[in-house]
Amino acid sequence: MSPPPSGDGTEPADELAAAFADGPAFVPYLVAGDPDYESSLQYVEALARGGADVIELGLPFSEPIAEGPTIQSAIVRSLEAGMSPERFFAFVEELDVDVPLVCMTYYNLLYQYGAEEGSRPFVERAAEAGIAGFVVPDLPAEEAGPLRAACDEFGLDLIFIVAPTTRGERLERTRERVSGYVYVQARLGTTGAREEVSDRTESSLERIDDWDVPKAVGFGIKTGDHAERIVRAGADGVIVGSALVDVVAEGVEEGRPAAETAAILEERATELKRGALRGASEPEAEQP
Amino acid sequence: MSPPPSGDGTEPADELAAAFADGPAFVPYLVAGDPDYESSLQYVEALARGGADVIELGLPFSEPIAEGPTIQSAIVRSLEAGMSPERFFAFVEELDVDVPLVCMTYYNLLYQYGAEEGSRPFVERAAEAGIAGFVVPDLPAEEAGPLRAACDEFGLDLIFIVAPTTRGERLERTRERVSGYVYVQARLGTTGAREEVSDRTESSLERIDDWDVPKAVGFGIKTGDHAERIVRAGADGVIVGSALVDVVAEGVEEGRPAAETAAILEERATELKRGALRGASEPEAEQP
Amino acid sequence: MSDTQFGRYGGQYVPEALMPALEELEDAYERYVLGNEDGFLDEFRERIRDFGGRPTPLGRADRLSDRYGREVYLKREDLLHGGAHKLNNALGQVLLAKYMGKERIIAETGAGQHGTATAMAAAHLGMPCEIYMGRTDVNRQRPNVFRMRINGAEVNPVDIGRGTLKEAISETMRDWSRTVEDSHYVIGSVVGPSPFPRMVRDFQAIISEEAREQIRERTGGLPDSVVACAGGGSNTMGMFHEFVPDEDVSLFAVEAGGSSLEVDEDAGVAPNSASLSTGADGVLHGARTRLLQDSDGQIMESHSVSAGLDYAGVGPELAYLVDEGRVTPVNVDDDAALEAFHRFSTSEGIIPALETAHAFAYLEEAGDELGEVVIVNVSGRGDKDLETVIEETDRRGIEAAPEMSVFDGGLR
Amino acid sequence: MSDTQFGRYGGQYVPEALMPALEELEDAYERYVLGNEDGFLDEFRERIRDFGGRPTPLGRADRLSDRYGREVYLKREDLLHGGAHKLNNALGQVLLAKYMGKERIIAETGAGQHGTATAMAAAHLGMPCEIYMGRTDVNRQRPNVFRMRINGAEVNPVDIGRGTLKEAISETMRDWSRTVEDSHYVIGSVVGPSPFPRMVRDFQAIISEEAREQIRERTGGLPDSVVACAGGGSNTMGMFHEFVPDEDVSLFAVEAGGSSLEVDEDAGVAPNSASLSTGADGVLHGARTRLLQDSDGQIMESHSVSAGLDYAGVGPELAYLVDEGRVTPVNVDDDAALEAFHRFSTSEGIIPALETAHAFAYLEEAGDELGEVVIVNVSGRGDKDLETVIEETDRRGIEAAPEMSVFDGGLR
Ligand SMILES: Cc1ncc(COP(=O)(O)O)c(C=O)c1O
Ligand SMILES: Cc1ncc(COP(=O)(O)O)c(C=O)c1O
Repeated sequence: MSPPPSGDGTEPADELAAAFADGPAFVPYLVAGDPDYESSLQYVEALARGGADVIELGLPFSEPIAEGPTIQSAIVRSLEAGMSPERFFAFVEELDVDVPLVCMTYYNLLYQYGAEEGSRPFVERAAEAGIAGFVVPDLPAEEAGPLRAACDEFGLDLIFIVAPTTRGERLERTRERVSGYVYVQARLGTTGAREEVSDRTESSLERIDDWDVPKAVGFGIKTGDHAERIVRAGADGVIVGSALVDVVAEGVEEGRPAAETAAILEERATELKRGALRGASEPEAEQP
Repeated sequence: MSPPPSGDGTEPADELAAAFADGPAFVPYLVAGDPDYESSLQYVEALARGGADVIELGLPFSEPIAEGPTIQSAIVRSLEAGMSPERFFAFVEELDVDVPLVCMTYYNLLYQYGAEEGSRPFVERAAEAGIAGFVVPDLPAEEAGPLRAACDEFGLDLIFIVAPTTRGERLERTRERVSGYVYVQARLGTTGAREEVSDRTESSLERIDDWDVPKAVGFGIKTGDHAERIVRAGADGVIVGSALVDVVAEGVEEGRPAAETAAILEERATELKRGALRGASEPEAEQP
Repeated sequence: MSDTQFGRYGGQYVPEALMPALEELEDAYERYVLGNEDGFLDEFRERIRDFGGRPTPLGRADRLSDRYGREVYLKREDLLHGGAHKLNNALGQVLLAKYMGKERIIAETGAGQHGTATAMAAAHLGMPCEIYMGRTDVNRQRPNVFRMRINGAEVNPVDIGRGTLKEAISETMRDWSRTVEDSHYVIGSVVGPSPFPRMVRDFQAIISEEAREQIRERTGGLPDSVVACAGGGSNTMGMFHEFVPDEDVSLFAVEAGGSSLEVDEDAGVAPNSASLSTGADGVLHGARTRLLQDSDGQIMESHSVSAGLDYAGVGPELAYLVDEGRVTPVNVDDDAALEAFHRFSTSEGIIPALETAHAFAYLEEAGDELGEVVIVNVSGRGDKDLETVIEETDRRGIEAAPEMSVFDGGLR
Repeated sequence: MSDTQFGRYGGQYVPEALMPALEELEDAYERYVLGNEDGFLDEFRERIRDFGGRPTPLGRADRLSDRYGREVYLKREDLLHGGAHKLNNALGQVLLAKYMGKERIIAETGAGQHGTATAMAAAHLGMPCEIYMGRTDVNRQRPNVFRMRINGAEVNPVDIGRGTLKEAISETMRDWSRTVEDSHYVIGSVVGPSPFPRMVRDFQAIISEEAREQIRERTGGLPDSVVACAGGGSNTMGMFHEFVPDEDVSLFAVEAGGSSLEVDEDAGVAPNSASLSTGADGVLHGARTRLLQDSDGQIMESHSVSAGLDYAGVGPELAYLVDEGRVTPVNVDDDAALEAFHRFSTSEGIIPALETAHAFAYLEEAGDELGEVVIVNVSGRGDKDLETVIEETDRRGIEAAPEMSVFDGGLR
């Protein structure tokens, strides 16, 4: 087994590193199977067409303690439509997209999968399906030993979240274990689109300034303008979830054909990606 | 002041003694002012016509703890029609009857009457109105000192109740203070007409066999047959309340003219009086 | 018969049929309660500890102490099993009835606290039990009706009059007149014919026995004043009794001022239950005491937002101590009691019974007479009063009361 | 990090944002609770005595002892202020939050007992407080909602999922993720991420500290068995903790068997809450423990007639003690619990919480394994459950339940 890839850049898995290589990455998130398997396939593909560099795919868990109301509802829709780990892998295999896919789910689903105890069977199957890495919001670095080992075994990345409250030793522990990219949580709280970008983003980015993994910022990003400011603040990528899930929810509420919702998602993705690019291309206004 | 008349026959007040003198006495009870002042006058007069030897007139008190539901309702009717101690005396004065009247009420009304403290003013006024005596169900012999004194002062009788539970010393204490007649409570409980005459009547009468005051039995007597059996058991009189109050209540319920109710009361009184007389005239079947 | 009286109050004004039962009870009281015959008192003390939860604590009310600039201590009868001081008496009497060989327990109840306590004591000791309760009280104290039924007691609603405590007592006396040979009437306060007022006081006096010890441990001395609400006066006498000889300790009995101290003679209604403050001498329910009555002597319908204080009479010993100047009667109105209920709940984390809230309302109104160290008797907890408080608070627009919009479709 | 675990259970499976708060809490727990820094523990013991009413008694259940031919003793946590064991923990944590300089208290609640206890502790200590409660529970535990509001706490109904405890915990964690810097999350049982399970157990262990002393005073020895109901397991661990080293004392954790031990995988519903008896290893609400889950790892909707047991998980230490063979998990169904509720109420004069009724139902089912001397933890009183019990009793035709026809126009 190779030594674990880390925040210092030792052997990051290729796929995700590549996605961040040429300028700021746009990392959209949707719940797989929301509101149903078929529509969801179209939606994810629309994000890819809209310029996604990485896509985070939520595998729904019944107790999503890190999610705000928007994603909670999406999870309920997906579960009610029959999403399960098995179907998730089928979904990933059926997807016709060219960008790396990250599976975002809670630890119990990884843990329960397969006959064998622990998360290894899940990782093995995910690797086979073509998943590039994981985000597990209820798995802090301290508890991640077994999963980190399984990811290493199968060549997958394990992304950790750095919160506004993460400091000191905990920052170091995360740095040692992270790979692919680090998910910088822009504010305290749960996921959900906001009107304003948080002040705490910059100071969070500063604290991990010297990490070698790309830094993607999420939690509350809604518009191209947000994306622009986040990138200007130093992010290597922007993660956008609830703002896109909102489009799916609207589609459900208004009974829109899936193709139409897919078109809106593509458009929204394009705008967000453009915002991110603007943040990188123009010189910063108040640059010292 | 003369010494108190007692169960041993020392100086009973004349009126009541006389009423029991010629054979068994019939002692009906009604609540004065039930259901209204005018009707009630007619009803009491009807009882006299029907053969009453003494009439017990209830002066209604708001907390009649010794009464069953029949008389409680009569008390409510009378109070709602405006009965009060003052009106009660007017009522007594207005009554056109030739038999002695006994006032049956609770101690607080006696106690509160008039400017002076204690029961003396009430007794004075009652004497003036022509009342012959009192029954006060919540005043046992132990608490009756002041009232006994006032009755002696104004020449009124004070009737006490002997219950099935009254024995020993308590019996003696009552015997010392009673005058007019002794009210023998036929059974435990509150007032109210019953279908059966209680077995306990005989044993109660036996216990006071040697008392010199007349023994009138009450509580639950309803028919001429009851009256007959009570007298046969050794009573000098029968007290009938609820069975007559029931007639008044029926009249109210069915909207009968007062005269009609009065006629029924007279008839019922006649029957009861006849029953009592039968009990005295014929020899007892199982006489030893 | 001066041992049935307190000064000119007290006595035995009951139907003849009950007199022998009172003699029997007097005898049993002397032998078992005063004389500890057959170890009665030991068993009582053990059961009130292990079943009842005695001793109850004396705790400092930190935030009220700050508010009033005095040391306010709370005697926590709300922590007694059943949720009020009532069990001290109910357990004592049911146990006594057992020693006397009685086979059935009857009792009246107003707020339902005494009925609940009696039902619990009767279940605990395996005695059948029937409770009389005015229809109005049945409907305004539902949780307590549930509790009595669940403890296996019969609950007999009384439809007479306004259907509150006064009517329930009268009706229980009627039952007792019928069943006196094998039933014991567990009267719920320091009222009724002798020996009830003395006996109930003795069972409740455990409150002040403990509190007097506890305050000495806490402060090294006696309190300047002791405050308790007064309906019939059993928590009051229980809280006062051991302090009566301590002449420097002021005793305040807080009555329910209801909506007004004026009476409506014509309607026969006193919109309060302040018999010590506004009543006159009379005889009710077996005793001579202070009563709310009209000039004829008819008993008035009393009123209080708190069912447990809603009574036209008061214990004869309390009337006597007021006449003697030893106890100061005061009163607070319904609104003040509701405000105190909320103030106390939010600032101390203890929800008092509405009865008890009257005692706290007095703290707000009182001045220097309370002195520096005050003990308030928390006679019971307010669980039974929640619906009433919410409705009345809303109706009257009481300040500082919480909103109740969390339920689907509002409150009901 | 083995000190966050009990065998393979426990741990800290929470969002990164909360990890620093858990570290801070761990530090505070060690200093104040374990180390009595600044006299924390002294203040806690004093307040749980004077405000909470400790010690609670250990009493003999005379009629149950006869019924079962064993000595049955009752540890009376129902007499603790608030009406359940919950205050031991709530007061401890709110006080700790104060020592830590936190300014706001949040908590979840199922039956409402923990919410009530937390609201009371927060009011007592002057801390603002918000409680999350599933919508279903809000509607089936109304009196407790009233009590929380009256103590000044905000109550936030949670509309997600079936709206019970599981959803309320998730939602409180979400609040905490947002407010972690100045809020303390007072978790209500021995569940959640480390150090909560240990810390809550330590606050609750006062139950067994007292009970162990008390039973020795009463019987001169230790009991043969100790019985407690288990939802999250806080009354359970509190009652067991000091007996764990006493190997001759059998420990029985009684879970809610609901309507059946079979699960409906398709509907995602387990009609019970018996995670120790029927659950499997997994991770929920911050800890690895035994869970009701489907084969994918989705958490099931649990069920119990008793809201306080209606939870899909259980404390990790309890799961560990079961694996080790030290604690025996058993379960009883809804009907048995309701029957035990009525049996216990009418025969002992104590109305137990529906949660507690499960422990008594086990006495009825158990055989010789209980031995001669049994202590049952009366974890709470049933006032909060009256409406539920009456409805469910009626619906199921439970025998020996009292009739409720005393109200005008029937029950509602
Ligand atoms: C809690 C509480 N306090 C006080 C009272 C008033 O009764 P007493 O004055 O006899 O203590 C009651 C009566 O029900 C009560 O429940
Ligand atoms: C009275 C009572 N007992 C038991 C429980 C179950 O919780 P735990 O298992 O944590 O003691 C609850 C929970 O609300 C409760 O209120």
